[in-house]
Amino acid sequence: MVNVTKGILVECDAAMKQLLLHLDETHALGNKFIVQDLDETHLFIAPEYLEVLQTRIDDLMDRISFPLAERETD
Amino acid sequence: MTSSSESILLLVPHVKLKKNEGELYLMSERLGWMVGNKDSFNVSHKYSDIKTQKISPEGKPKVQLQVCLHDGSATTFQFVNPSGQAEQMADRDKVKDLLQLMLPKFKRMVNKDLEEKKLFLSENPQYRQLYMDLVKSNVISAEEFWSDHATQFIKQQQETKNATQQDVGISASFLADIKPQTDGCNGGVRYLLTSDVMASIFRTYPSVKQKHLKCVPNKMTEEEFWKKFFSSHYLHRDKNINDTKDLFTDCGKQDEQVLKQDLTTAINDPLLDLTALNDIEDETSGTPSNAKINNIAHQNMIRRFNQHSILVLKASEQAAGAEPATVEAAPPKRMRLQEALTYDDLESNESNPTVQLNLCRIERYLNGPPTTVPSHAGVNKNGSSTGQAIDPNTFKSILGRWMRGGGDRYNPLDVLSSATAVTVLGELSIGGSLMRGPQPNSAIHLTSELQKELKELYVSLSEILKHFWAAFPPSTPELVQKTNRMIDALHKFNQAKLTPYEQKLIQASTSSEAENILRPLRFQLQAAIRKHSQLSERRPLPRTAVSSM
Amino acid sequence: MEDKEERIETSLVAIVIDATPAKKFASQPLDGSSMMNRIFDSLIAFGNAHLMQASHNKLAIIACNSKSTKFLYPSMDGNSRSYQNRPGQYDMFAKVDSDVRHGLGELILNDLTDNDSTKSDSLLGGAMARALCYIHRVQRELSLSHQLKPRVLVVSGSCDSALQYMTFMNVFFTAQKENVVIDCCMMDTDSGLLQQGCDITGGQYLHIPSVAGLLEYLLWVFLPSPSCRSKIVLPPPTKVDYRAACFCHHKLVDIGWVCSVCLSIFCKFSIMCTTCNTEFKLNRPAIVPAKSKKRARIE
Amino acid sequence: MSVQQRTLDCKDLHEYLKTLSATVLDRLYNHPATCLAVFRELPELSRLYIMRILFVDQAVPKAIMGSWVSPNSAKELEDIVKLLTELRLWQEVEMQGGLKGWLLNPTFRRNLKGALLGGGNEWSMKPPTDADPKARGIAILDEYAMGRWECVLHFMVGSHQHEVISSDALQILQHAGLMKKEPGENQLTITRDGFQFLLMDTSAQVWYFLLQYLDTATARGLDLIDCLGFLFQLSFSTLGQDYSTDSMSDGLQKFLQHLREFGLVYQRKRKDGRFYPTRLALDIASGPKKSMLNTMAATSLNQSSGYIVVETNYRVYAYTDSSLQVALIALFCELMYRFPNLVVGIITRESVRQALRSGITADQIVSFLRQHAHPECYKEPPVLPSTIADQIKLWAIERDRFVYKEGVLYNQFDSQADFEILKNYAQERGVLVWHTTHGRKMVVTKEGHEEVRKFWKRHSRNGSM
Repeated sequence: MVNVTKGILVECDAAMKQLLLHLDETHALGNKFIVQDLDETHLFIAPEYLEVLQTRIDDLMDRISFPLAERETD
Repeated sequence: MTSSSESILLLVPHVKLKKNEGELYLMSERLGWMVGNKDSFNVSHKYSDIKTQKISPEGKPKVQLQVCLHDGSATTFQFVNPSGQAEQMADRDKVKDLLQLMLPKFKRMVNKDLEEKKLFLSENPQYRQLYMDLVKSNVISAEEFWSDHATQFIKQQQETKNATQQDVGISASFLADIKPQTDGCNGGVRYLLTSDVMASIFRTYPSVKQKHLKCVPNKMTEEEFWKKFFSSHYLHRDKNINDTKDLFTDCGKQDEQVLKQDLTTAINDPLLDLTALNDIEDETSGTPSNAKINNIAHQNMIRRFNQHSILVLKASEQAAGAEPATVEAAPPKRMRLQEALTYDDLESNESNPTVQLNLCRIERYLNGPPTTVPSHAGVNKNGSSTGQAIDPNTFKSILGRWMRGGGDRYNPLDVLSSATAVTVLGELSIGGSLMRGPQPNSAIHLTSELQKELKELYVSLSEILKHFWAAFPPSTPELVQKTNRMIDALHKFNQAKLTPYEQKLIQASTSSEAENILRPLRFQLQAAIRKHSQLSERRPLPRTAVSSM
Repeated sequence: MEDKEERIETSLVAIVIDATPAKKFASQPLDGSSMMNRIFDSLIAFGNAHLMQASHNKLAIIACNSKSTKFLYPSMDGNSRSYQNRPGQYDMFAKVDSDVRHGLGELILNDLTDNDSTKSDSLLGGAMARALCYIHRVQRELSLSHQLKPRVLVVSGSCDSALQYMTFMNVFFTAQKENVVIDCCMMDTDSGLLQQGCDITGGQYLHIPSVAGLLEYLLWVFLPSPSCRSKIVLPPPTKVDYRAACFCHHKLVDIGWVCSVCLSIFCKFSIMCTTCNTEFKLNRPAIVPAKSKKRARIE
Repeated sequence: MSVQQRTLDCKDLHEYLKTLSATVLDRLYNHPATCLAVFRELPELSRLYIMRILFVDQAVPKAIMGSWVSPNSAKELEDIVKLLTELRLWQEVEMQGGLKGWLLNPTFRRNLKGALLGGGNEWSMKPPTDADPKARGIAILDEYAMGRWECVLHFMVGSHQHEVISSDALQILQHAGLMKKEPGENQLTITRDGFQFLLMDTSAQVWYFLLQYLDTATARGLDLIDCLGFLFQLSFSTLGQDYSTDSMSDGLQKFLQHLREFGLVYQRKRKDGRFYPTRLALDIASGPKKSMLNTMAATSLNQSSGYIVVETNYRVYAYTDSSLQVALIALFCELMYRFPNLVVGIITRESVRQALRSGITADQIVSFLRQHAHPECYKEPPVLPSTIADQIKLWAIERDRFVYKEGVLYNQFDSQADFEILKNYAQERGVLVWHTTHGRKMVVTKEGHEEVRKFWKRHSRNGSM
């Protein structure tokens, strides 16, 4: 019988996919969230983890970007 | 074809070549094959032309030997000795062995020249292209190409010939290179002296060479001599001369004399003082200049340096063709001093006197050429004469009406009626009266490789023509000979290269276009041939070259 | 990544009308009115057609005859006369129409006093120079967000005047330096100088066979902007005769002698340059005099 | 939740005309103003073609017209042909002798030639016979126009100093999707499109706004053709010249009142019998494309035309005191200091990301900064330092490294055939998001899932039976 699962299809470039796989193995978001690894640039993940994943990615982006305009005030 | 006067190394009867039987001769430089009753060789190959030789495999009934030449062609000889296959095999093997002996000898000489040519061709592509065009299509023969066309190649040849070969000096570290080998048993160290090392020692220390000649055969063995040499002071830096017991001390003395003698005669450079043996005090170093420490080691060291520099100067003089030693000392000295003192960029450049320009008739510049008064001024295109002056007030009325916007009868829309617009449209579209003449971007579209080929044709034709016209006026017989050769080359060029290219052009575009593309080429060709035919009529030439186009 | 900030292209056409042959054209009737009417109407229509192409296009019309040059549009005399436009015509075009009619008429009328006006040369050089000055002024005043693409269209019927050779050349080379394209539409006669001008500045030279269809010729060849002309097929460039004239006989020479000091051109060799009086010292006997003697007899 | 942001599609004049039906277009070409406006929007080559056959009253064979263009720009010729046919400016006609040719649309030709030389239809707007006793200067017109327009923008931004705008304007804002009424409160809140609308330049905003208005025009009982014709005439009117209203139909009168409210037209009193077109009206015809730079050329219209100076250290100096401009700047910068006539802000990654999150695209920010650049910056181009423009775009790209799409995964199909059937079905329905044949997996959108499931049930029931 055909197996049907609800979730979020994530399309990204290969580098980012590896990152997601890494996060998945190390249970960084609590536990495994990737339901199915579809192909080079697509992943199928559980819906409930989307917010957590997005914030995680955002602060990753923050970490790797340095504040360009130095502000003397604060 | 020279007959078989050369020394015959090997003669093999019963050798078949392409169905007819004859003898195979192997001479000192050539291999020839001749049918019995003839006196000159039907086929002859220089060993230098032969690249390789092949023999038919064992199992084959026919016993054959194939000779392949450098330009790719090959001839096969079949050995048909009536006394049976074993004999045939023996004949063939004899020939094969002899060839194997002869080929490498010629090979080295041949391919050096061939290599050079290939290298030259690969270096400059335009010559390779020229070679391909002219020689491959055998418009002119290969030697001719190398002899006169490849001028640059010939220049290169001369350059390498007359440049004196600079002999390679000895590497300074030749002594250090002698590797000590431990013979493993009693810890003694053995030096292996090769003949090269000995040669270089002799070159650096000529006096040691004489010493060696004197004492090696009779007084002491080779090995002893070298042992002494290596242990002697002579070799080492300090080289104190007065150590009597050392075999090589007198070598040192000899060097001394040579040095003194050189100082006086060989080097006459006023600025160079090779006799001073103490350091040139460096003002800044602060050492008290007057306290002379005659430190022997320093002086020795400086003496060696001076000696070394003398050797270098002598060597450079020899290389520079040994200008006559008898030049009088004065001018070079003044000249050298002059050279050391003046710097030309500090010269003050005096400005040359300027001439005051005064022009008297300025308006000549300002006026342009008087325009040719239009001959047809009287009547313009549509017939009505322009000259007839219109009286002022009708002109004023016409103008007034126009200024008021043309009045009521005038309909603004008929500034341009549709009919005139259509006629103008006809004139200005393709093929219209105004559109004739060379369209800027309608050049004949040749495909790129056709264009490339056209360029090559131009290059090769101009090359031949250059040599043809260079031989003008053909005063000497050689020149006449050359012009004939060139004319033949031109004809062959025309058949071999021009006509096929024209066919290709005709397919690519219309024949008329092909015709006017090739017109300049044809024109040059015709000019040369016409000139040549005029010459040949005026002076009957030995060779009756029928110049047919 | 960063897209180029493109600026609006504003094209400016300065039409220079040579009014001296007006009398000549007025005397030839055409469709109920004279050829002159047709020419002037066509020019006005062409000016408006250019303005019609884009909202920010600019136009300047300058007329000249043998006595003076005058700015017809934008009219410099300031009095904004009231214009009534024909039914359905756009106001701006109506204004251009009335200004040009009025200005041109005045220009021709006030020089009618001496009737041999067609003899002296028309001040075309001066009019072109004024056009270049106007272009320069507009270029300076234009805001930075616009990029001006100026060109000059010379419409003339009279032949060249030798006296204005130097002014023409100055105008052509200034235009080339300011990269202003000079086009030329010639009626009746050909003009060597204007041919050279179009060739130097890369413009289009056209000698039209008949005046009746002037507007269609203008719309066809001179309306497209220089950048667009590369895309369309236009009449082929005319062969320009750049030969120089010798100073002594004012004759066009292919090969001549040039004085090395003052660069004046001579058709025959002479040992002294008549312009700057320098003698030419030749070390070998001059073989040329013999030949020139023979030719001198023939002339 | 889907993070795909839909950019505001503001159509330019030609795209809008293409949406109109053929009959409407033909009737539109009765107004010389419309013909002129449409003609000016055409690319240069097509304008040249039209001018060449403007005076030729008969059809011109295609072959000849094809030969006018040099061979290497043949592709442009095809574009011209497509454009002119779509706009019904010319139509293909069979000439005698079997040749195919193009014939210019007669009404278009008559009116365009009429506009050039006169003799076409009348322009309906006529200056009044008597001069206006209280003539209005251009400055007052500008100030009135900007005042009316900015109060609409202020309303969108939610700052309430100016008086409330009319219900019509509200209705259009809602219809255009720029603002939406949350079920809870009564106030309209700005939508994602609203932000993008704010960042567009004035004449593009006006053009977009009017297009939305024209969509609702028929509902208000206005004749679309007359309104459009009137609008185009407005765009060709001369600033500062008053025009009489007596020859206008009452539908147009109503339209005029709405325009007056939006600031395109100035009337001292409703019954004044004359009106003055403002600078906003003049920029209508050129649509969003070129007009974007026009306002900068319109020297002193709104002091917002050139007030921003962006430096390479990401500092933004806005010489303005209008709260609208400050609100706009605040959309993508962090404001640091506020002075009477100067606002200083910094473009930081966070501020830009916050703008991106609210739907504004990087290009819009860059074009807004470039378009409102201070005249001083024009001295040495580039107006906006290229590092800033690139950085903003990099921050934008950084965000969409991931594209999330909700969906349902189907895998472990029994047979390849089943997979194919279901895939094709989903593809027809347009709900197939992604699929891989060899892996026999496919993803369908959440909404599409129900249909696919029902289809699969039906298929497997009769298939298995």
